[in-house]
Amino acid sequence: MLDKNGIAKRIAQEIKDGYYVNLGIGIPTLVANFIPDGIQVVLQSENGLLGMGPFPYEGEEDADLINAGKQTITMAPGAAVFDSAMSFGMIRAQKVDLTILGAMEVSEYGDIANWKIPGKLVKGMGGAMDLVASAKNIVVAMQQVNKAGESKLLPRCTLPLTGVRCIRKVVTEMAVFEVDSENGGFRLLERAPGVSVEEIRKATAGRFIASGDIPEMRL
Amino acid sequence: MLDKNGIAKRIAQEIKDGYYVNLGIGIPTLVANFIPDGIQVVLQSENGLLGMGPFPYEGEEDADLINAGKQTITMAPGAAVFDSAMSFGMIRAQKVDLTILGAMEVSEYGDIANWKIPGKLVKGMGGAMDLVASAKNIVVAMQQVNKAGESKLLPRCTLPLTGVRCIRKVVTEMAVFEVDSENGGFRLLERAPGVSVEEIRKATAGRFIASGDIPEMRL
Amino acid sequence: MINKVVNDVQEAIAGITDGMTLMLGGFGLCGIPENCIKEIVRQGISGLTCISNNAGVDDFGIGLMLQKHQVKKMIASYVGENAEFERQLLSGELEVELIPQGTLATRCLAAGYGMPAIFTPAGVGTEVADGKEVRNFGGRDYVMEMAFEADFAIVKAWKGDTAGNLIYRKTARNFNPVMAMAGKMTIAEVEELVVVGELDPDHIHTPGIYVHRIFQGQGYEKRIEQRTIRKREGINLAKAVDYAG
Amino acid sequence: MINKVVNDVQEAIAGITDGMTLMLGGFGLCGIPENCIKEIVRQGISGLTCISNNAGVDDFGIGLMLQKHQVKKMIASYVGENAEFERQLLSGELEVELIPQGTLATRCLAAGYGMPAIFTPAGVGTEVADGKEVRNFGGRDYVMEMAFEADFAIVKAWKGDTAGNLIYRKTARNFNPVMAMAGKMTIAEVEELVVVGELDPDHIHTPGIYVHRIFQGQGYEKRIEQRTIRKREGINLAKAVDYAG
Repeated sequence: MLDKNGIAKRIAQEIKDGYYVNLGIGIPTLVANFIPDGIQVVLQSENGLLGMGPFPYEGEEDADLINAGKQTITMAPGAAVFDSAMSFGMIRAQKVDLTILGAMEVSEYGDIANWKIPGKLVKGMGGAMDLVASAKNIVVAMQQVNKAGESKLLPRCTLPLTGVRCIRKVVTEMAVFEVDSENGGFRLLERAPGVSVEEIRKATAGRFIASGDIPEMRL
Repeated sequence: MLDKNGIAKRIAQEIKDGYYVNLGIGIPTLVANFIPDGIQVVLQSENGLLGMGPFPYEGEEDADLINAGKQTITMAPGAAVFDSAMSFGMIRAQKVDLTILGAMEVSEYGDIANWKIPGKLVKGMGGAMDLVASAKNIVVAMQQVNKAGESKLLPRCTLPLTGVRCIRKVVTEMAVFEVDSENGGFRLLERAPGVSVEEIRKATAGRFIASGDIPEMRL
Repeated sequence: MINKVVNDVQEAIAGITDGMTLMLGGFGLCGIPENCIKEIVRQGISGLTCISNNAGVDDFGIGLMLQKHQVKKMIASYVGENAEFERQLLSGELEVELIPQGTLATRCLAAGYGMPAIFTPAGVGTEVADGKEVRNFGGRDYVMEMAFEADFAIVKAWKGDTAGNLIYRKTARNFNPVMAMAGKMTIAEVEELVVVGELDPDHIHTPGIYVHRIFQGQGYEKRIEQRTIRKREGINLAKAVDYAG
Repeated sequence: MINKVVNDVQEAIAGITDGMTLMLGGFGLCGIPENCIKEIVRQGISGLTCISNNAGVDDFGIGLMLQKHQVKKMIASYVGENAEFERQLLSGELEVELIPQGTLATRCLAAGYGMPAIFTPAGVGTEVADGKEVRNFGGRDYVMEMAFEADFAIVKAWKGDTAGNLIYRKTARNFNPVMAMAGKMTIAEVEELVVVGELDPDHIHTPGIYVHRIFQGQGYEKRIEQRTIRKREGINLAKAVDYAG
């Protein structure tokens, strides 16, 4: 089983040289730490920044410089600031190459739910609905099962949707899946080290597809 | 009869303190010369400038600083530059208080034609269609009759339209009219010095409205 | 140049009355119009509909207005980090409309650019699209969303001049420029107010034509919501805490 | 930061082939991509559809492409000041679509912001609206206009950095930022190319994400179309010639 950093590390392999990447809050934020050396990426923060850098050194925090998670950050050389309309303009126009975000549920058709639990949690969707509706390349970072041991990879989402048929890839503590949004199904691509196909199958409530030898992740 | 400067001088009286004003090419451009002292106006140039100043001194022309008529200009203190989308954004959002432009024909319902003579002249509408469709306060500067002596204030425009029911006021070499776009008609407000109501009536092909004493313009 | 300067925050917010719709710039606590919010709280103007990306925190920003029950309806994209908000929402005291962040920004842009409606793919197939027109262009579905109408837009800029031209600083820009364009009446509070001619016309983010009143604010707290830092060299932490992502 | 620099104008326009649709920034002769236009003329690429506010003058700008009959169709708002253009138009050699200037700009913006269509009042009741959907919002009619699709957008900026960030100078900005956003592939030529870090992130007009290739242009002529001046003190001309209006 992978921990959060393990999931982030695996997702970092999806990043190619020259990509503009939008990282959501939570595990996706950790992905930045595992971007391979020599690969040039630009991180987009949807509050209005291209070229997010590391956290500031202590004492150098600037209240006017935060990311979409409201964390204090710095700017990388070559950064550009813009307003919220342009920020989502470039997202809608599919200029961002890769979007990584968390999810509460994903369906076998690539639907995603991550913004609301009726009567319980209503924090809002923030930029997630814009991102999932627009991005051509979305990877979801999530736990495969909830605390009660129930799978979050479902035939249909039970929670209010964030987006429909938009998720292409899911990385969990157990596996990497490709979502077959045409026919419906989670196609197993890789297993976490030491996790068997059978274990993954049991933790997948939606249609499970595994053919041939499924390799272990290389981390 | 007024000359071009006379028309410009009369139109300048329409400008109130604190106005943002867009001046078209030709006579409207001359209006800037007659803005009364003590009145603060900001001139908008639809290629992307608020705060147009006078022409530059010889030798100080800057190819990167022109107005919508492609003339070299300067910027007034407090000027702001923006792109074409924002420029027409503020026009559409009716942030410009007064628009002054020329016309080939105006109808008694306030329709205007000023961009095309089929088979003869096809220079294009530039920003005129956006301006007339959006501005809440448009004054037209034009000659009342063409070179053949025919009135250009018509029951209906004969040339392709630039905009429909949009013109509120017309200033010519002979008179100032208010356009009654509800019922149709050119309501005579003022006569040019020495011009009689009867002369103006003869030079107005559209419905002519003149009631009571019509004052002479004060220039 | 037309002078937009008002003397103080009281004069700036004059005309804001109970029941109005306000837009408030800022993202989280970054770039929020602190002075105007405090004065609205002080005056106790109520029954307000607030359009803002977030609702502040319990004791700052729009959170201050919520504490005093001045907000009837909140239109926002994300409203976490605010316990009082959640309480009012769940108890039914507060009406809330949650909309995607990009839709929020673009509905402001539409107002500022005189466009009555826009099309966005955000929310297609979700409850956000319920009751709205969905239209297909080039094989993709888009929701039609309407331009906002706000009585007042209140924004915070870094520098401004007497003609109302505004310059924002870093990510404190966020929603401020699009909201500045969208208000029937726009109030700008700035950290530094200068005379016309001091700002480079090429650097201006919001041209003064969109701003009706401007004043220099005082005592900015500029609170930080999530203070994240990395340690200086010598303490070799895992790279994991070094990156904001 | 991702490096967008190409070596020269040849490399910059590589991939532009006969029959493509190009957007070209500039207003009149102000802020036009002189280097790329010259190279397109030199290579004789033909059958082009050009989207640009104007069509240059007889011997400069897009006028050079017209002289060599490289343009099949011109989409513009104003095409005066060009005798060869008029000749080709009247003889039927050249297809021309004239659209309102604001519509031109906003159709670019729509493309750059991922919006398939926009609504504008410009052209309602005129031949511009013929065959288009007209829709009433709040008692006013608007024409629905579609976002542009362009194979290449070619823009000219003042300064740019190796990551493709662009800054324009004065009114040479005009259509360049909106076209930079609208191309499937965007080429930027700049007067001065600097390394990342030299441009203030708050001053950037076009973020590099919209720019695919950048190079420093050479030998800019920057022609002036209408040289208008006022005399210095001592020669007391009528105020009439003193003001640009």
